[in-house]
Amino acid sequence: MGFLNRTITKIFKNPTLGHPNPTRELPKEPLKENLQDNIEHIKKTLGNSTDLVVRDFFIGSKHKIKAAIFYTDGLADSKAIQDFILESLVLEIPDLSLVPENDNYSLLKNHMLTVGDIKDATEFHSLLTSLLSGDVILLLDGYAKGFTIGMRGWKDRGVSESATETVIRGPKEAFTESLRTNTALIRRKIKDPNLWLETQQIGRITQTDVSIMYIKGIVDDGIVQEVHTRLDRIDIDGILESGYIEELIEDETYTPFPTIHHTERPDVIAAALMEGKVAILVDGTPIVMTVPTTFVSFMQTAEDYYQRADVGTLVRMLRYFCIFISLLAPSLYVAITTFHQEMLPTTLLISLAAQREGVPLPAFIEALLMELAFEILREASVRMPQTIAQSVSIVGTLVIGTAAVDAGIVSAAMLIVVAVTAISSFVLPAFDLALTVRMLRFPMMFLAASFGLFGIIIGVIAIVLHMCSLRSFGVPYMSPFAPFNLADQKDTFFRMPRWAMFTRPKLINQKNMVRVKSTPPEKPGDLTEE
Amino acid sequence: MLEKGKLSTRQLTILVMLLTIGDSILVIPPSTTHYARQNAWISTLIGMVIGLLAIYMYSRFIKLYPKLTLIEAIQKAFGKWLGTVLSLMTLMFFLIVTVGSMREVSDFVIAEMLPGTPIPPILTLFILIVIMATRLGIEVLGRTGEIFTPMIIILFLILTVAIVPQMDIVRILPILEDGIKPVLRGSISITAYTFLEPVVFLMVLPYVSQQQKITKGLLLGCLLGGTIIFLTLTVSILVLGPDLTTRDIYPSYNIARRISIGGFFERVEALIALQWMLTLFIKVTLFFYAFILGLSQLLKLKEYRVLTLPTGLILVSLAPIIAPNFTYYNTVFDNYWVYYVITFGLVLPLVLLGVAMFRRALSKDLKSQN
Amino acid sequence: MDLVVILIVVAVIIAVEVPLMWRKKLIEELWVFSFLLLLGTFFGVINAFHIPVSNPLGWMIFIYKPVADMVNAWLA
Amino acid sequence: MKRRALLLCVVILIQLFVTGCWSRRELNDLAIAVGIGIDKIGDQYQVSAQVVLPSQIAGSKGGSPQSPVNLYKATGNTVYEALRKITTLSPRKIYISHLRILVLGEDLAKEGISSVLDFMSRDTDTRNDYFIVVAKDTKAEDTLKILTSLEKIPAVRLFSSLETSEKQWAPTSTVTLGTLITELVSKGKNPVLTGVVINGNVDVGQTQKNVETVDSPTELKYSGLAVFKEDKLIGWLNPEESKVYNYLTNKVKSTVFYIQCPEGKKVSLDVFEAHSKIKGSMHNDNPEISIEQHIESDIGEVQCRNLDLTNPKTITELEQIANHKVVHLFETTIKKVQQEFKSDIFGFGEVIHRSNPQAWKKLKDNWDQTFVNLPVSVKTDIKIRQLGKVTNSFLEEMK
Repeated sequence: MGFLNRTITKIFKNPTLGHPNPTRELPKEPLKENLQDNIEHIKKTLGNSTDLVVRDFFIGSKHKIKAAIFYTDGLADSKAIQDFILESLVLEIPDLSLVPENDNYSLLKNHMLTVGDIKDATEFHSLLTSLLSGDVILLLDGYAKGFTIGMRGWKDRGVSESATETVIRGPKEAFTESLRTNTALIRRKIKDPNLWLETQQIGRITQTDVSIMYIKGIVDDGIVQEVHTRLDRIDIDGILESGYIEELIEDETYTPFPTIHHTERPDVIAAALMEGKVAILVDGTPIVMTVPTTFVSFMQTAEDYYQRADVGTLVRMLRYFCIFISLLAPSLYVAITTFHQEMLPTTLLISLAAQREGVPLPAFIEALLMELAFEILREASVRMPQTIAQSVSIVGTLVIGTAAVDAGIVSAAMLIVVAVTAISSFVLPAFDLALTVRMLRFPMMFLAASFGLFGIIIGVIAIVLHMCSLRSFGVPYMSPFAPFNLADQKDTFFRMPRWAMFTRPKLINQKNMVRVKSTPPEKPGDLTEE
Repeated sequence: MLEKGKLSTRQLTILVMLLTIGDSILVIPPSTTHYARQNAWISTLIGMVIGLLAIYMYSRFIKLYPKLTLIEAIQKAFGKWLGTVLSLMTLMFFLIVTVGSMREVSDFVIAEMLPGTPIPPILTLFILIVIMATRLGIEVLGRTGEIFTPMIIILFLILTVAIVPQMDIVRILPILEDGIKPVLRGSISITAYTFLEPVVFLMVLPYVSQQQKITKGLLLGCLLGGTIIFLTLTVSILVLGPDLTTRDIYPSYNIARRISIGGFFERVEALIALQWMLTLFIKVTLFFYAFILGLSQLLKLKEYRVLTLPTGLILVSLAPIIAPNFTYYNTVFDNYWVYYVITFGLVLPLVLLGVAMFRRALSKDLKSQN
Repeated sequence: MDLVVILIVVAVIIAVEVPLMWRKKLIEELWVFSFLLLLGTFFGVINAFHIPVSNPLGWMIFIYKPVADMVNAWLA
Repeated sequence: MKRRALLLCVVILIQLFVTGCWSRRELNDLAIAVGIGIDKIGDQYQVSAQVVLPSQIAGSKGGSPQSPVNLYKATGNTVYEALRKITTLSPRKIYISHLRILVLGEDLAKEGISSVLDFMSRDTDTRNDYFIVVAKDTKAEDTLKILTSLEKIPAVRLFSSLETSEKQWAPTSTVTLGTLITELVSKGKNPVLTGVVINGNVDVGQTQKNVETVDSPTELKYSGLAVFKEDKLIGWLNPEESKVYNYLTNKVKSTVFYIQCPEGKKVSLDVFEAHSKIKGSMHNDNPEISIEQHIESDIGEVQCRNLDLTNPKTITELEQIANHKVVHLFETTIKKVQQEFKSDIFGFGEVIHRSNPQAWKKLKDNWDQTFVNLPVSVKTDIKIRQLGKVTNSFLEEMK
């Protein structure tokens, strides 16, 4: 899509592009011997920010050593600072040992600081970074280095129930905003030394932690490598949500279809990891992405695997059916009622015609209006606070629905069609796929309105062509349908019994295929023989 | 190489099948039944045998000209001048077939789906997806075929089963009342249009991933496609009888119209139309692709996608004027076009094979002499 | 009217393809491209002005008539 | 691959240009014709179309009780022309895809129907799922005027009653365009069509009164089959004979006929399965037809006092009587058709064609003469299976 790229960059050209970037790089200058200078310097760099706490004090009573701790209020755990730093340093110091001759720095480090996570900081940049991410800095007078003490403890939303991907059977927990908690949640599910975790900072200003997780030995190393290169390619001022990353690393930008799957459920991520996918976690968002992604993964929900196989299969087929309904229902209605009336049974035709008696608009405009109205309603009810949302939907149903029909502006049949479309678009488990369908519905309606079924057929062919051309991290998007792979059909249209899904998806990884070794359960023979 | 995509054997098979069904399922029943009357199904079988032989020949072809498309092979066999001329004629053949098929598309759509719609918009819409597919390359086309094939087959079976109640065996009786000749005459068209058009795959075979499995793939695809054609023709005779089959322009479409199961499963001709659009799309795309690729190979171009749009324009504006009316097109189609297809589908490859074998023998002799 | 449509289409095609070819210095392609485009426009114009084309497939009939007659005679 | 977006834009543009052109027609621009009648007036065709008023059939809001259908008619030199002329009367274009029944006037039928059928087979709107009938001694137009109850749309009523009567009683035959044309072109079989008659006064029939009373004064009713020679109506079969036709063409699903028991009273048999084998043969190059008719039936009603149904002999006896009756009926009917109409409606010619293709080549040209005195042998084999709820009739005990 070079063409579009060019135009877009032309239009939205950043005026300061090419100039040295606006953020002030912190100089990598070393710490000074003199404590006072250090304090001044730090205060200066942070512009006396009011949430910076500086407390200077003396260690020991006879030979006093001047020291100071810095921490960012709210990010560091002030209670712990009380107990483990101030108390132990100010009160419980065995006086004799502190003599100017010997190396008090390592003395403190080795014998007195009763905290686990201690690192040395020798220059301002790293020191400030860790200070701002919640660590405590302890500086001694007369030493050109200081301790960064890990005492991060900020207010943080506890692990709560999943809001968007609810299940009836299965774990309820969902990811939170803090990266650590999320990794912990995943580790809780996979206790395997091969579950590896790599973290890097992305974003010049935000310095957001982005980590990728995969199971060594299952994952295809090529894909891990690819993920690394794509992440390293990113140069952006800030990452606030996984969406930023997604847009920057996906294979194809100009496609309505999502090529990266994301979820807020740890169990889904665990399953993906065991299929040999790579998980990308971003600090500050409860959404975790997995690559590579195929189309089928948008049609699977966690619950398919917790229910029994037949139920799972049935529900899944329902979904595939619904995606067609929500994509084609309005266009089919338009096409058939305006071009191919001979395809309706006589009685149905008569009753439809009766409903349309006196409807002023052509069917296509009618459909367009109703779909539009519905989209508006949905958007409104999503953005509204819950309480108002309900009233909005009531207004919608009453006004748009009943009133419009009674007024004879739209036919009842059209209303039914729109309603069915809406409901079946809600059936799709992945919200962003539902969005795709919503988008594609309108061009299909255009085609239907001008070329009838012929147009619809052409449209469908075009969509399928496009989907077949997509790839996600080198894996064909439509696999295992195309290229067809019999072994992988066990988890696409159907959800085979657990004992039958004994290999991992072929196209995602080639090695370490074996998954289930247990054989189908045997029926216990008749116990009361003889 | 211009085309980077790779085609799996399964995809090859599927494409061959879809191409074989192609437009034959639409236009073959009347023209075959016209000569062979109620014995048209025999003509189909004859055609299938010849077709399988031809297909087998194609697979020999790729053995003798490894890694070469038809155009390149012609160049290699006949040298610069003669080669260029022959290549141009072959390309023209591809183009003409494409135009013909598109004419059929528009004729069908206007006759049965959108009466009263002018031709150009329909063809424009159609050629746009063809161009899209060509630009995406042969691999994507293969995948698309994989997606649609199950649907096509299932639909076909459902419809065939649904029409069974209206079949009447006496309609294909008596067998061979006027001897074999009419049957042979009928089998000419079906052989040409159904079983010789896979010659276009000589442009594609080099891009198949497992070269050794090509023969199997080709034969299987041809067999599947042939079976579907055979079923269609037999069913339309069993349901409509030879008379209506000849008189109707699209008999199989009328059959779909007659389907009525329990008063609710009826008026399903849209499904049929869907299948045909798909198979026609595959056929047109393959020939279009062959033309574009061949042209750029002949002229040693580095990039073939840029040629798609202007060629599309040519096709869209050529399709309406290739024949002033349906009758003219049909006459040519029945009487002369067949031999055109045979020339390039049967004769040309045979000649090429001959040349290759001759060369091989010659080189052997030389070796043996010294 | 038809002519206008044709010209628009041609313009769009040029706008889409030519700049890229130009940038990539695909000169031969450009020649072939323009030739095909001209051909297309020519046929388009024939359509637009309803210029009568008497029996366009005549050459095919001319070439294959003997064969056809022979076969028909044999299989009649 | 590149610039798919721009191509898309082009498509969308084309869309915007063409949306709402050409062949699109809104549902409420259609006049849905369910019945069409064709009459010959002079050398002009009169086409009358029965058009549904949807709001009257399915409309939720009940306005003034209006008739559920309208009848538009126009005359023209050709059928198509006449049909289009109707637009001068009706506000909407007549839409015939949902045609249920096509009524041909008797006078038209006498002059030949083939001329009108071509239009019906050529027009792209028409399907093959409507029935064709002949208006017996009346005009096709009138049969479409009669209002009917129980099924609001008269044409639909004609359609479904024809279907049921063929299944249940079998003197009628459902003929669609496809079969009719096939029979017209085939040398070895001539077509038949069911006849529809009007009992009562047309002028009463077309008013709302007709459906308000319990016993409608004017009724539409099927009676017998119209026999055609080539495409001309040449005579009528009465219901009994029509039934024979259906037996011979294997159309009988179920029917009822009575036989006389020894004492002269009646026993009615309920036929639930019947199929006939027609064999053709050449007997020193004269064609011969032999018919084997199998009928499976139950006893439906007994009026005879002393008839011992518990005794197997009685049953065989009854079967004998039935056989005789049916054979006689068959023979007389076939004779009548051969002598009176000289038209091979049973498709004996086709049978010969299939059995002896070579001989047929010689016969087909003057088949009609051959048919007139074609030897036909009838064998029937009637089985009586069930007795219903009781064995012997209570009549036996009554004194």
